[in-house]
Amino acid sequence: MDKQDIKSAIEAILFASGDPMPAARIALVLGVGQEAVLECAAELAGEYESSRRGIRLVRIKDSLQLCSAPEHALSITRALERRRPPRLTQTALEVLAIAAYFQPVTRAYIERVRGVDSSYTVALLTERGMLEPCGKLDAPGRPTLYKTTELFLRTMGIKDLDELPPLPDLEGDDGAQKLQDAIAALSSGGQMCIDETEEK
Amino acid sequence: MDKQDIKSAIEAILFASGDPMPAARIALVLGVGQEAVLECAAELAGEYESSRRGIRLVRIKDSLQLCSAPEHALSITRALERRRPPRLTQTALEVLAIAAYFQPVTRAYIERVRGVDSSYTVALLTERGMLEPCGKLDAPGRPTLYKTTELFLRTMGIKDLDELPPLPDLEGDDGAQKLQDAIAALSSGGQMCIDETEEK
Amino acid sequence: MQNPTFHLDSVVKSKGGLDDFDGPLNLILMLLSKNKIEIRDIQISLILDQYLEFIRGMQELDLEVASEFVQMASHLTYIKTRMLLSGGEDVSELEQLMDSLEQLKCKDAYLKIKEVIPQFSKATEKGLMMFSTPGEPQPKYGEYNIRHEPAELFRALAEVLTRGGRGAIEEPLAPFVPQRIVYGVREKSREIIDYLRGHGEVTAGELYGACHSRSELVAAFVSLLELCSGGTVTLTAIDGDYLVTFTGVVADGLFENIPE
Repeated sequence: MDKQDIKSAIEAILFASGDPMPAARIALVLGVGQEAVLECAAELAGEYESSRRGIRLVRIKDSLQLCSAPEHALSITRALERRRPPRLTQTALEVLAIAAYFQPVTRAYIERVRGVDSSYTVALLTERGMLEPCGKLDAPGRPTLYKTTELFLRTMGIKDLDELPPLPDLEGDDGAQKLQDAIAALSSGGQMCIDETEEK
Repeated sequence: MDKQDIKSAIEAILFASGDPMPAARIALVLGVGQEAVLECAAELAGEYESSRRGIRLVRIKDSLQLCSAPEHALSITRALERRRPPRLTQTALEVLAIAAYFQPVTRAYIERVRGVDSSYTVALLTERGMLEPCGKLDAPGRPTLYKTTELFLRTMGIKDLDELPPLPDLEGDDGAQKLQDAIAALSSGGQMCIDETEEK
Repeated sequence: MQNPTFHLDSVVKSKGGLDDFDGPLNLILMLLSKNKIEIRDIQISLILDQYLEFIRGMQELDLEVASEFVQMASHLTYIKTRMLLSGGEDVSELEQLMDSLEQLKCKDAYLKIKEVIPQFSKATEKGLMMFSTPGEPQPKYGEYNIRHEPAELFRALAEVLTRGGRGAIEEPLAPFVPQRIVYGVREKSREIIDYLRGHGEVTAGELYGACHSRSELVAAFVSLLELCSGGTVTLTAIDGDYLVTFTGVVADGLFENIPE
């Protein structure tokens, strides 16, 4: 099976599937290695972009999926008489971000961080396939745990959670070290204030 | 809008649609003439073929549709296969037996022999590729005639219908007894397994 | 020192300025709240060592600073002891502290989340514009791959024959060629009239019982209705069945008026 065959088969399988398909499964079916599939998929994705094609190939974790090119979104929604997918609201983005960085999370945790009721947004995002239940917390009431989905990764344009933008460290240095320093400062009889400890 | 833009948009729209889409509709959405759409679609279809792509663009009257390339059908089936079909039920075996020995048969004929409604089973066996339509009976209502398929032969471990053991004469009241005798004879002939039948 | 009091409220409230501390305890709370260290992980022995050292060397120190450390160390020791000894009961003050810490951590998490929201917003804007395809319909099942013996076909046929299915027994697979099977209402009406000419009457149950297929049954039922409305037969209720009696009247064009 040469590269062109593999690319062609990947395209056909992904088109027929519609949903993300694990590269391992494609590899198994085609009788080639998973690495070869991922490599061909990456080449294919590059070709789609460079030849200004109407479709895109995205990788989500170790799965592959075909999507329409974003620049044709308006034409597609018009042709299919679909509603334009609503932009994610500030609230939705916050809920998603909390779930993304701290998952798995309960609704109560999201509400605690945000300080406001978020049940509607959690339900909405679950319905839109951005969040999904992933078990129950072993705590009174056994609340549902949520995590973000593959669709979320695709929507963010990343293939894995570790590609999320890093959360800023608002203080920017090591707390445990700071505690040590503080104690050391105390031992030597120095004043306690953050400027001083940071200078050390 | 240059040709490449139109092609790209056609690809994106047909991709997102999945179903056939009238060229006129695409033309309207893109603000170009229907002829231009059809011309670009024809070029696109040619490119798919010549570059050995995994998808094909087909024109059905004045509608366009994307589909997977037929040469990848087997890979697609394997990749998307979810479940193994369950074992044939008694009902299914009855219908298959009647069809196998008396084909081509109509659904009504099967029902008459079995004495019960068999429409569901006939439809199911057709869907699973055990029965296939093979024309219409020249009678009022022009009912569909069915025959058994190659898959059925494989399931029975034979290459040709002739290899099925001959059906005893079932006329008269002792038809059932004759069948029992035939079954006993078949059973005493040893286990039926792929190797033995293939030796015959 | 014998009875340390933990002024929780003032500690929590004083978090307004994150970059400044009222004392060591505040610093520790801040660090805990930053998720940098867990209160459970604090090494009490380390603090205790230094605590005892401080007590020993107190005279030489600036008492004001030393007392802050002593306060902090003793509170931590107190908290830790309560945690180790409590076994779950009556830890309201501790719970309150943990709760406050949790709240601080949440507040901090929220601040961080807020920082990345613009990036999320930008990233998803493009992502939301990408659509998937519904995919091509696939058969629900893969190809059948279980082997069957021809004897199973015979067994299935034997089952049909012995089931007592009327169609099978009374008309034992005789016409092994496809034939016209769909029953017409006109045809059935003629059959019924012929029968009634010979027998005069029959119950509806007997008529239905003689039917071999579903389509014949439907034809018989519709025929009875047609013949009844045409005045050819009368129906009389008897014992939960209907007696069909021939009136002898066969109107002109009766069959032509019956829909096929």
